[in-house]
Amino acid sequence: MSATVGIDVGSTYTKAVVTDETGAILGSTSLPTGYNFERAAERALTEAVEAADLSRDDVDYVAATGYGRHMVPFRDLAITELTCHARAAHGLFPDARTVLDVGGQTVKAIRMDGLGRVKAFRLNDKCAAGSGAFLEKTARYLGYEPSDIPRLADEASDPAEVSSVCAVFAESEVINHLAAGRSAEDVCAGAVVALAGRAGQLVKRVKPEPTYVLSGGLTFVPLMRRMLEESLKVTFLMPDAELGIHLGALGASLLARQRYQKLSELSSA
Amino acid sequence: MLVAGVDVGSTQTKAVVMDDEPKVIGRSLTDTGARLDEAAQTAFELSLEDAGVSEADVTAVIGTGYGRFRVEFGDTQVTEISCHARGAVYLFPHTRSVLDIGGQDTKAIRVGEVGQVLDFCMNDKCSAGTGRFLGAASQALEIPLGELGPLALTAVDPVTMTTTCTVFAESEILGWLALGRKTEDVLKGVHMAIASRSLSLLRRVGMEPEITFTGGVARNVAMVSLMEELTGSVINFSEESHFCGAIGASLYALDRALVGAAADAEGGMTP
Amino acid sequence: MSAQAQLSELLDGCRALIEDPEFPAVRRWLEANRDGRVLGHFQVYFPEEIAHAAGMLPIKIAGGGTRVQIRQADARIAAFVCSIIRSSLELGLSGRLDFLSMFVTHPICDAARNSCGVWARNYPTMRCQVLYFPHNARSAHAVPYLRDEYERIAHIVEEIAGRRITDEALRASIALFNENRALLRELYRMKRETPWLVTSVEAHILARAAGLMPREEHNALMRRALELLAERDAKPQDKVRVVFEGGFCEQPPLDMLAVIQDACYVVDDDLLIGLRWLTDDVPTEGDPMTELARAYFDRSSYSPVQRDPSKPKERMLIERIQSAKADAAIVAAAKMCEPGLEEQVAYSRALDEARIPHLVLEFEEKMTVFEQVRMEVETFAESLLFEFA
Amino acid sequence: MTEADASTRTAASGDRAAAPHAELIGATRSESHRLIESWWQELTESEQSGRPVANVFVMGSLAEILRSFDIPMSFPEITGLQTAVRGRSMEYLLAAEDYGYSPDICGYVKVDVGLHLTGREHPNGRLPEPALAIAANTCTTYIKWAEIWERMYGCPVFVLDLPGWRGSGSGPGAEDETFRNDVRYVEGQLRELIALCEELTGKPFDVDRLREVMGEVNLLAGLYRDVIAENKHHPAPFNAMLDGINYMGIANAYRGHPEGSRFMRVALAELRERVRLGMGAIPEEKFRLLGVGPACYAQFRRFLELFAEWGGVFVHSEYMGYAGGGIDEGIEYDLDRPVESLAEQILLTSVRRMSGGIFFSQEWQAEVVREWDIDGICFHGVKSCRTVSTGQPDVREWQMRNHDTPGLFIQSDLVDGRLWSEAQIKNRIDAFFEALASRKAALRR
Repeated sequence: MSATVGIDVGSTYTKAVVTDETGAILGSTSLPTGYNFERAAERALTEAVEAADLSRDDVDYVAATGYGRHMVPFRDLAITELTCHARAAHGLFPDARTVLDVGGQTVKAIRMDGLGRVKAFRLNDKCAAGSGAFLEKTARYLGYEPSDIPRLADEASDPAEVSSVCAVFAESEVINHLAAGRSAEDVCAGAVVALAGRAGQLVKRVKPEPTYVLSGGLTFVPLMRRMLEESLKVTFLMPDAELGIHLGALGASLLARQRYQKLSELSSA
Repeated sequence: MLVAGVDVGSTQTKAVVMDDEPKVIGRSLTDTGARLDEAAQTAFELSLEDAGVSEADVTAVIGTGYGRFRVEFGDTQVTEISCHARGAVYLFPHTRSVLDIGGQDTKAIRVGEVGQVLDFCMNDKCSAGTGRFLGAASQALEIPLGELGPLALTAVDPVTMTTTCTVFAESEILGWLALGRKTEDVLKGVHMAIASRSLSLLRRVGMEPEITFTGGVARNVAMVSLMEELTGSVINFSEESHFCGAIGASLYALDRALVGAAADAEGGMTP
Repeated sequence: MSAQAQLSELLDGCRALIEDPEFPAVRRWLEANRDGRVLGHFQVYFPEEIAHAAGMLPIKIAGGGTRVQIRQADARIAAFVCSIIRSSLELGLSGRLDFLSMFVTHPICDAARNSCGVWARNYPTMRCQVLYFPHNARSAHAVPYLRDEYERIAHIVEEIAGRRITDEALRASIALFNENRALLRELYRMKRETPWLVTSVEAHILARAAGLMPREEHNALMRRALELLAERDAKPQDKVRVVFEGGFCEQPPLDMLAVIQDACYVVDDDLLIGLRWLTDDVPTEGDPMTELARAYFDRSSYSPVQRDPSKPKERMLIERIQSAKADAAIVAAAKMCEPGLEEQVAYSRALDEARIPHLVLEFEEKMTVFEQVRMEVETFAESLLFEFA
Repeated sequence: MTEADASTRTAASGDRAAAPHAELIGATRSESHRLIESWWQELTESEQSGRPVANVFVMGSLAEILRSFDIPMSFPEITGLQTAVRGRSMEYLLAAEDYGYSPDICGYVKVDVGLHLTGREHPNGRLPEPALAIAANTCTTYIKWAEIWERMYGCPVFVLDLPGWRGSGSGPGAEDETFRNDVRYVEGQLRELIALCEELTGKPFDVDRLREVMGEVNLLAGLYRDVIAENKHHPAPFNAMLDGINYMGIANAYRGHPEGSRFMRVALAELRERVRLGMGAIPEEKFRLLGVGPACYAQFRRFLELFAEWGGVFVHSEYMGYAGGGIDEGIEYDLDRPVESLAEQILLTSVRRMSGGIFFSQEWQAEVVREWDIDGICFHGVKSCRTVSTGQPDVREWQMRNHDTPGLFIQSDLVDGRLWSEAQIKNRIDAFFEALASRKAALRR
């Protein structure tokens, strides 16, 4: 059995995915990163291989990605999560050409070719950073948990306008909507609408082509997807929630496979 | 005669009841939460309880802070700039410059002897939310807000934090930690960033001693010692600093009540 | 000491010099020249020969980078202004530029023009001057006007230095600076042809040192550095060759250049283009002041802050990419930099048409966190190198 | 400007403005509406007929030369402002940002680029393609802006170098040697522009037509100065940040055209009638303000309300100076040597009002505070414009330190509503007026 592993060392969670020659997922795991990136990567590899009931020497190639990709000494290769996201989206949806990832700190828009190779990408500029964190803080100001956001956003009747791009001022707009007596539902929906608007603008920057894939932490809010589809006049394909978290690691594992095959062809030729 | 001031801040609401000496006879501190009007009402009632008086005994109430217009039971509103100025001079009569690092805005005020505002300036756009630097540090380092100051004082080789933008404070803190810098050195760097920005604001209004710290950050020992070092003058602060806005509001309420009483004595309408 | 040890000592010395906001080399010069006078000049280009010919030391003031915390400048400068304007003013207000007898800025952008008013209000005794470079470059009157403008600055310099600027002295200075520019051109030839011999960070350090020390010392230092670099035994790596565009005024932090050079060879750039503005020798015969003025137009590079219809900027960038045999470009701009950000769009559109892959980046001189930049640069390099990625 | 001069001036032209009747009140606004309407008509007709139109800017439009060739002028700053006042600027900003322009650059540029990218369909009509662009260096963004049209349409771009204030110390006087060199350079450039206009229109330069246009500008500038002076009265008859915007718009669009001076006379007559009746710009004038920096046009009504609620009125503004084309202190063109005098006066107004006047404006502001009896200065910094905003905190502190004049510092943007933070701005404005009120009460005691 020849397996390859992709490890996505994020600043908060580390994910690992094991795939076989056909690209099928054999096992995966997710655990808090903590302070030591190397130990987190090591544990993620072991857990994923166990989940695939394989042994360490079945693994022929390890690709690391994410924030701590350079701090995984046992890796064969480090690849950025943008490249991995594109490859994973291609793996799940072969005719995907545009990926929008609405994550915690940054929003990423990627255009790719028929082989899942990155052709163009744009990230939010500095002033529009901290989008995910802003949504969590909005929930806390409203006296709710982040998990309440989907329900609140859906029950809104008239979303409050949050026009500021800067997360600091968007937050004070939320506070002042409350000061003016707006409902928690309208304020929460307003925050989601603002984020969707900016993410949609980013997609336009990469000259997008159909079909479209949506991923990232903020997709757990249905209103986010509806607003994006409305403003861009497209429909998004979405990996299921569980797989959505592992996109980076899955892409790394698929790229590890491609790299391993290329090297074995070169060595046998 | 009794008066009251209610300071509805973005995170906490403070209320104070005063007699006409004037002296503070009751105070309360509650979380603001989503319903600002309710927070104002609750804080006011708790301060009455603390003073052992009832609402009827209070002649005038003034609301201040961002939520001042939600203090529906108040007679009128006054901004927290005017209130922090008045409150600071009440607490420390030789105050000539006031610095309040709040959750949303940072304010530097130059004041006259009776607490009137001579000049003031608030943080500009890109350095808004300075007060949240400490919140970001507390979250990133998982250390309670109150312990940040003492720990920062133990620093030996503080980092130089150059970011002005609060949104990036947390990632810059994590960046320094990832490079292996000691926690207290990073923390002192955070305090230096806040202190240097506050210094800029004080310079915009032409600071003169004595300088008085008001608002929540006043109770942070590292911030006080840093500002004393940078300004070269003593910084006044007290446990009451947190209530400075509410105290100022109640002093304005007292002015209003006294003017009202004088007018009643002459039989005229209050202006 | 081995050649390699000498080289690293030389480079470490240069790095320490450019990262020290106290300008040690200037203070050493002042100790050696008791009544020496120093002229500071802001970005982008300033005809340093004029100051040198009167015995003054011209120094490039180009921000405080990550070493200077802003404590006073924010009291003077509003938000939404780039960092180099803010930190340069901070260097002044904090007393680190107390040695300056004269400070010259240029109408390169609205923030720089406005900040001259701030300098003048805060330094009533220091001679703050604006050298008004023309933007109507192809007017028949542009060269005579610029000659008169150089003459005007020269008179103020003579008054401060207490020494007349003779034609001979000016020609000698021109020859000295011609040599410096030639040495910098040699450094950039090495970057293009053998980028594995000198990293992007090392080249930037060597070039930047030119504006922070007497030019005679820098010429000697450059000759020695070029010899040692040539002897280096480093082997070429499989890296993308890119041109970095966008460092004409505010400089990207050294650590950001380090992140870029991990993934690519930066085979040409416009970093501190002001010190290499004149692209070949200024003639040392004829009227030196006129030759200097003419060279500004006819023997010069390009930047978003010089309008010259005979130098369309997109074409000049594509020529720079082709002559450096680069595979791609990084088109960067400083946060809040109006001219830089506007040009970024023109460059990006032109490179799309010329089918030259490019990465659009944003930076600030005071950045210390490079997580996002590293991800973008590596993704860009990966998309070019690996056929599977 | 004594009463006698005013009456002789109005009597001499003998039109209906002299009669002091109620119909004068409101005449200015309907006149400015009519004139802006007909200016737009000329633009849209030129667009259909293909008549060459020049894109120009308020600081250094060189209307004198263009009008002598009968070349209509489009002002993208004014058309940009109009989209914001009608609440339509966001769609154009987003179109430009989708094209690649950064959120950090000038909002006027992005609104204009957005218009060009979407077929030049402006709420007021269809904008023509520029056949020529004139960009003075009074704002370096003008030059980058003109380069965008150069790329889009290949139209010739004429950059006018107006060497500005050279630094500390006073500005140049007419006798100063540097100034003479600069005048020679500017005159040389104007003659090159005249040659370019001859080529563009196929018509020879007509120096008498230029004299006629420059004579009109002398008249317009004198009247514009008188209009501004009317606000020295208590209460001030017009709001410099509301009516002043109309006066500036006409002063630019009709610079050198008889309708320009005729409009100023109508305005002057209405203002004098208002002064006679004691009619202020706002119901109860309590605080007289000097405005430094433009208003926020994306929230124009709200911006003015926040001041009017406290009885605050903008009695003068730096904006009416530089953005009115630098004629707020009148102009005396010498019609015997038109081109040379044009070079001299354009340079002087640029140095004193449009470049030096913005960066070294502290003395001018202090004089206005005395002459217009000003209570406080409102410094409004806008992200879009580093020309006006960069040094504002320094000037604010200078005024307080040297003249004890209170200054408010608020920030938002010209046309980008995303930078308007209502709560923060209201908090600062309320605090400023509370301080002004206690200061006035202390003076009374």
